[in-house]
Amino acid sequence: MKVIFQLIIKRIGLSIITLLIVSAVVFFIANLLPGDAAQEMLGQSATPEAVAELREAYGLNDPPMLRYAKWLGGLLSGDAGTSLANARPVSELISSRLSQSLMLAGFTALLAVPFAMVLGIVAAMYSGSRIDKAMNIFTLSMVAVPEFLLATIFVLIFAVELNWLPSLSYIPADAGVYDYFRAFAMPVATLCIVLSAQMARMTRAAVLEQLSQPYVEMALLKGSPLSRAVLRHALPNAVGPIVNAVALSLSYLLGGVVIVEVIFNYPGVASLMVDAVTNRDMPLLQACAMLFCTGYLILVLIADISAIVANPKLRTGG
Amino acid sequence: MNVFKSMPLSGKLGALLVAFWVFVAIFGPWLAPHSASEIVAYDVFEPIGGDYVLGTDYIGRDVFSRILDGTRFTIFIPLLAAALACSTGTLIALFSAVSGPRTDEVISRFMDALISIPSKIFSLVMIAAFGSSVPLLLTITAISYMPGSFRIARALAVNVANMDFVTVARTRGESRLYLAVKEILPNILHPMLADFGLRFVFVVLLLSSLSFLGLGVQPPEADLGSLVRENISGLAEGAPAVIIPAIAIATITIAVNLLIDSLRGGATYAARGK
Amino acid sequence: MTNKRLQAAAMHKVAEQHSGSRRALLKSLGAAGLVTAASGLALPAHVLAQISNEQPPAKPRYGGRIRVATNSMSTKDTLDPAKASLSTDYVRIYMVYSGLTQFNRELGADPALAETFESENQQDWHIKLRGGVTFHDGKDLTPQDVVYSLLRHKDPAVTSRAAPIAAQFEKVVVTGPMSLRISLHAPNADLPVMLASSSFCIVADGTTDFSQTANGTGPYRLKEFSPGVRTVGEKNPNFWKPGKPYLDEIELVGIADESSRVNALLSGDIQMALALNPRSTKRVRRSGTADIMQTESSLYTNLIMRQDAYPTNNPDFVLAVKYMMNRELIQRALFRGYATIANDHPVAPSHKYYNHELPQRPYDIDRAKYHLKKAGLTGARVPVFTSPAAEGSVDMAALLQLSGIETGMHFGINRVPADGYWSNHWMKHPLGFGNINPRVSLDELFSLFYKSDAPWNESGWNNPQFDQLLAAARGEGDEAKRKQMYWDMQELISEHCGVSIPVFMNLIDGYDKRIKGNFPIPTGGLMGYSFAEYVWLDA
Amino acid sequence: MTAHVSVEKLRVEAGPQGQERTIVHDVSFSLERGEVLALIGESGSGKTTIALSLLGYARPGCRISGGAVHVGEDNMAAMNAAQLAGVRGRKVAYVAQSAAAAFNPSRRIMEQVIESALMHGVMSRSQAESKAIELFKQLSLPSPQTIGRRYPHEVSGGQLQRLMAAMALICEPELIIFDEPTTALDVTTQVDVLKAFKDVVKAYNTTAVYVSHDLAVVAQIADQILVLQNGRMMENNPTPTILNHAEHAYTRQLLSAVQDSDSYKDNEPGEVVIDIANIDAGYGKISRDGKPEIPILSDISMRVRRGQTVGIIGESGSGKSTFARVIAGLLPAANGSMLLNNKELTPAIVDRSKAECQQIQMVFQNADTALNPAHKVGDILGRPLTFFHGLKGAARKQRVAELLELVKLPTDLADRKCGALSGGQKQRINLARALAAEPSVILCDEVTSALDTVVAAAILELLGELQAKLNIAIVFISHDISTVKSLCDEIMVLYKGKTVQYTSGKQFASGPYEPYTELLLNSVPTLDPTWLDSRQSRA
Repeated sequence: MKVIFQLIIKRIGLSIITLLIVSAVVFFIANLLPGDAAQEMLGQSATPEAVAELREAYGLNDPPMLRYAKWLGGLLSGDAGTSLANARPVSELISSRLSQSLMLAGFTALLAVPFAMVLGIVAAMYSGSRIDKAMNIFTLSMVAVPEFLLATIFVLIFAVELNWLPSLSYIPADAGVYDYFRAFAMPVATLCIVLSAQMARMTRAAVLEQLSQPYVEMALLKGSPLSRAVLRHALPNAVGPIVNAVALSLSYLLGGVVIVEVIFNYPGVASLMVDAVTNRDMPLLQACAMLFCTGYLILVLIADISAIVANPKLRTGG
Repeated sequence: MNVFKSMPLSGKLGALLVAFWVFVAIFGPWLAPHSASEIVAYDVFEPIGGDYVLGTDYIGRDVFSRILDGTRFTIFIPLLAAALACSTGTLIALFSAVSGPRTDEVISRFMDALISIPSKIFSLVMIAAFGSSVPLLLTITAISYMPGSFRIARALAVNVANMDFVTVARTRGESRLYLAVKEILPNILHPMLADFGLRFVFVVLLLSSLSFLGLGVQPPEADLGSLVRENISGLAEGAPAVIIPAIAIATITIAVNLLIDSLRGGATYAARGK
Repeated sequence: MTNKRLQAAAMHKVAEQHSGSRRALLKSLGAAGLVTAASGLALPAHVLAQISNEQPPAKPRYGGRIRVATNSMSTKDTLDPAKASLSTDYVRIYMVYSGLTQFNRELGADPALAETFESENQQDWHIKLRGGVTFHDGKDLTPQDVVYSLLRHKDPAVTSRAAPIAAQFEKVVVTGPMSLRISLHAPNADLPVMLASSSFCIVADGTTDFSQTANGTGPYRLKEFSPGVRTVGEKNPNFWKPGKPYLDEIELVGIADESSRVNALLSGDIQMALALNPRSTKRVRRSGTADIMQTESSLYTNLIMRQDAYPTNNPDFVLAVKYMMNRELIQRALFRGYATIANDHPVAPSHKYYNHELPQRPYDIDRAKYHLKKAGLTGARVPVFTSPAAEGSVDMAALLQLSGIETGMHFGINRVPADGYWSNHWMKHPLGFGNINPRVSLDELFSLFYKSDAPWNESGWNNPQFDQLLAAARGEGDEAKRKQMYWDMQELISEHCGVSIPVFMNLIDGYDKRIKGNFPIPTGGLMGYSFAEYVWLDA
Repeated sequence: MTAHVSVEKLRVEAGPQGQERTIVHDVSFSLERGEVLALIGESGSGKTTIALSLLGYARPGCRISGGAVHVGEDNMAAMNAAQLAGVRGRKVAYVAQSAAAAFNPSRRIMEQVIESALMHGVMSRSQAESKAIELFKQLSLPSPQTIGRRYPHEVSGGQLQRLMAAMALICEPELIIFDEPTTALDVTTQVDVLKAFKDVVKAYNTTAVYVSHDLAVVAQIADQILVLQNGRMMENNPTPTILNHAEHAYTRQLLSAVQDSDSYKDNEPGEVVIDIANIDAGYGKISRDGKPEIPILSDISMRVRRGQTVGIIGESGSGKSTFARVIAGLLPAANGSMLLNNKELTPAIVDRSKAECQQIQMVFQNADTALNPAHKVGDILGRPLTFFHGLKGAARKQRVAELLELVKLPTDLADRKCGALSGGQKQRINLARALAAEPSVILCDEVTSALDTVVAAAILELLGELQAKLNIAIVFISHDISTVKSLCDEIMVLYKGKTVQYTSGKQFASGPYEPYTELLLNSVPTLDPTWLDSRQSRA
């Protein structure tokens, strides 16, 4: 456990550096954007005077470095700032959306990870066989369809034609299990298909690599059937690379799901960030970027910790 | 040709399909019976086999011509972008692998930072800032997938850097550049080729995602993803204008992967980026 | 054509709804020469004392909950009438607030919170407020609320979208327990119409925080508001229009993706949808459960040729481009007939001041060639900026490019994202597209977009003759002369201004067939965004 | 009495369908119950393939294509997967070459040891665990009660190898296959492990097949020996016959490679090339008194003269390879001094001049990893020529050919990549590359330990010739005491990072020895079959 604790401490330190880099990069590229929050706020009816006044009010006339420093100072004192677009605290805007995003991500992960693992393991067990080839084509076909098309096909079939599911993912206030199922079925299915293929291929590769290890041969020579050799012996040792691939895939579930959020009108953080870009809402944009980066780092950390937990050699610090 | 003969059936199929699409990408614009932007029919979303081979699109343009014209974007942008992403990612990874732990750490953290910025939002910002153009799309997609390439290449390069033959070169007093380019690089080229295939698919998909957000190639030109997107309202009636480009994308990505899988003998590959 | 049939059907439906007493009243008023329907409203103010839309003929059903989708939502969503800038905002504002006046289907203004709206000189307006109106929090409506609501637009800190219009207010003062006076810097007969816009809806005196709450006098009380997610309104039982509204609850959402909006409508997840694509109408009508409502409007997407930049400042170039516009094709292919051909000026044929003697400019490549040659620009390459932000502009540009090739020049299409288009590209390139929402008054339209010093003089057009005509028309009492002046102005724009307007686009809304009580109001989709107080849900 | 194990005309093929090559040709042998057969041969001789076929197993890409493999009643070559799974581990068990790789790193030892017993349902978990503990005791494992709770990486290599024997014995199988079970072990450990194996096999009256390349080891344990070369049987005879009256020339060759020679070297000492004094080295922070946090080497001194070979001997973990890295500058020494040709040599390679780098060349143990598989032989040898001596084009080509001749390889090898070369050829190239630099000292780190006996002998011979011809100094690092004894002018024995004994080769041949040196010398098996039984167990 000491190893994990040390790892976490070290990672937190490095994460701060990474987050700083992200904030600087995002601030830099966002500064390339033409226009600013004042112009976007006033839109088509902007007069130069009004823009100038609003700009002053938003503090947009400060030099970029000063604005960055101010923002950073605020963040360090626990204040993520106020959205320029609607004057609400950024933390409040994000927290309501974050729970939604996490819910979508959670359901997707719950479904996609086991699905992908089963696909990958079966393909690895029968590597080179027809099953393996069929799975290869199947997983490739899954990634080969643009997700907006996939989502639209689902909507047409299950919402418009069959009327089984709602085309929009709204969760009523007094939602029961069934409501959740209905609301999440299609977005989760879409994302599962988008993500599983990659994870399945990685799982296959990782398991296959372990299958060539002498201890698997040993297990077979001890009289273990292939399935047991794979599940009991190879799989625990493939956990490291698998969780890594899973973590990378899942990190997509925070910021990468814009399209699913748009099509199912799901209020998640990805579309919040798109709004932030559109409105030139820098505090919100920065906060979203920080959030995604943190999410990514946490996932990678979880992956590394699971790899350590799964590997007694790393676990005991040997 | 020997390579082709030694391939498994799936590889041959992949190679043939890739060859077909590359042919379309190169000669498509000349083969198109109509101009890609010309409105040829009043009826929209015409089915296959009418006056127009693959029907008409959402404003009555010839779908066949638009596919012939648009394939080159779906082939060449991803091809170049994936090549750029893999080559720069690999080069930076090589540099990182032969540099000291501190430089390596800084580069790795920077790449982590880049990975964590969602590629679609990055594209949105960049296109809003600079306006969409083929070179910019290339740059964006290349930057988006470079850190992933870097991760893989670095993992491979660090492994190779610990091999005895690199140590031998070190004891000879060779420069870092020599170690990176002459000793390590040739040994990670093959797995990076596999990574390249994967990244090609990612770029194809990112491009179609961008077209969904209205950020794709400049109209009236359209890559295959944009064709799917602009005709999506024809999906309900099963219009070939949306189905055929979707099938084209699928066959391209599957073919590239089958080809590359067979080139590396169906071997495994290392972790992937985003 | 199907579209004609549809229009006829729509008109028929509307006629049904407006038969009976209300229709008769309007007719009698019209006969008395007091109502100027579908116009720039220069009507005597006392007419506004009449309440229109009082009793819909069909028996409305009470109760029910609907979900309505507009075409956008973001964190910029607002509850502040002064900040409302997108259709979602307009709908939300009209749901919660009421104005002094409100638009009717004939493009005029009916009195709302104002019981009477009178002026002798069109400069000083006397307003008597309706009695017994209460805000959602129970407070009574007072003239002070109106004064506050109007004058806050002049406060720069409010960053009002209507600030340019509010600049006309010289003074707004309380003149009695239920009356007030608005004094303008100069006469403006269109004030009652202008005040019907959502920006000038009435808020309670002293309200500064609009981030979570909205205290209005409108048909629905705010139940939930999450910017970029949803707005829920629940029936206001104390609404000042007796018997209204009908629904218990309205949930307002934004679905940016049009095909998702259509799918949601067809799958019954939403009951009304704003802004459908003409291409979707076939599907919607075929569904059996939903239908479309078409609103003829003067919304247009125009090509802007800046007069301060080369080569667009060349009059022959401008004419050449105008002849290159294949209007029929645009109307037919891009809008599937849901558009009206325009003649390079912003007045729609349905407008009473529409100059129908001005010959329609044809699609004429030969003449375009002639003018292009005259301008010495044959073979030129000119970039044209388009964006999804200006509806239809991307495809229009593609068609223009084709005509260009025939004519002998190359338009390089530069599509830029909708994001930031209005602040960063609109009017900033020699050749680019704009998109202008319907304006009720021609005076307002011309003053905002075509006068030499207009704030959004898109092409930078400077025509002293036009400016003089505009000023004269505003003060002209004689209807025939005024009409002639507006005719002349249309001709000037069509011949000389650096904008080309190919078509006016019809607004298409989708609705569940159980939705009743809806009719087009030409200021915008979803009944000029004010459907909330009118519609009910049939069993 | 019928044979317990009989193999008849066993044929194994490898490669994809249509391109098979036969890797085992019609091998036949038979064993009585309790007999031990040794399969001996070089790598690629098919010995492991034959052993595995006794389990009905062929590695991926191979298959048993002919013959019969009878164990008791069963023909292993004709069983299906389920039948085989029922027999393996219960009736026939396997002890793999590298226990470190054959134990699953992520599961506790006990789990793995008793797995086959549980799988086959021959006993309950508690029965199996007590049986395992009993076996641990029999195999002289330390703390037999608790060792099963550890993970594989937590016990030493020798212990793992014995644990693996326990794993094989848990079901008391009729036949055990030992596949080079001691090859990866240090000599001192090997003795104990061998002894444990021998005792246990005897105790359970188990039939055993012992695969090895080391005749001396085999002599201790086998009743009969089968000599293999290229998948064919050379000779199959009882052990004493093989040892004393070998029929086949190849067998005699093997025997002679093991024969301990009493020769030693005593070259004329030249001038000192490298002078190392009081070196400390290790990892981690270096404390103020110059000791590293994790010390590997402490206070090592050594002097190498031109034309001389200094041997460094020690077991794994003694720090002998680290010493080579310190001299090469790959691991900078923490303190102490190094002189190269009487000039101060900086500890870290990055601070050394090209000339200094050129003077010291290193040859690594494993030619597979020491040669870049992506490069051609010509480039591997040519690079130091260009780098140090600026040779290019034809001159370089010429010199590469000379180097290849020097290490007795055909010159046309220059155009081939090294992937397809044999182990011996690779090691020669490895050596030639070091010579290409024309160094004054070559550091040879276990250069023969990955090679088969006969090949290793040839390499050593070459090394001697080269030294005589080129008059270079060699530091020869090895765990094989007999090789060092015959090759080196001076010998240093390392134990846990310290010098145990440092003496001339002449003295080393006769003694006296330090106790640890004595132990090392006595642990090397001889061809005398009674040697093992005469040794006292250390454990």
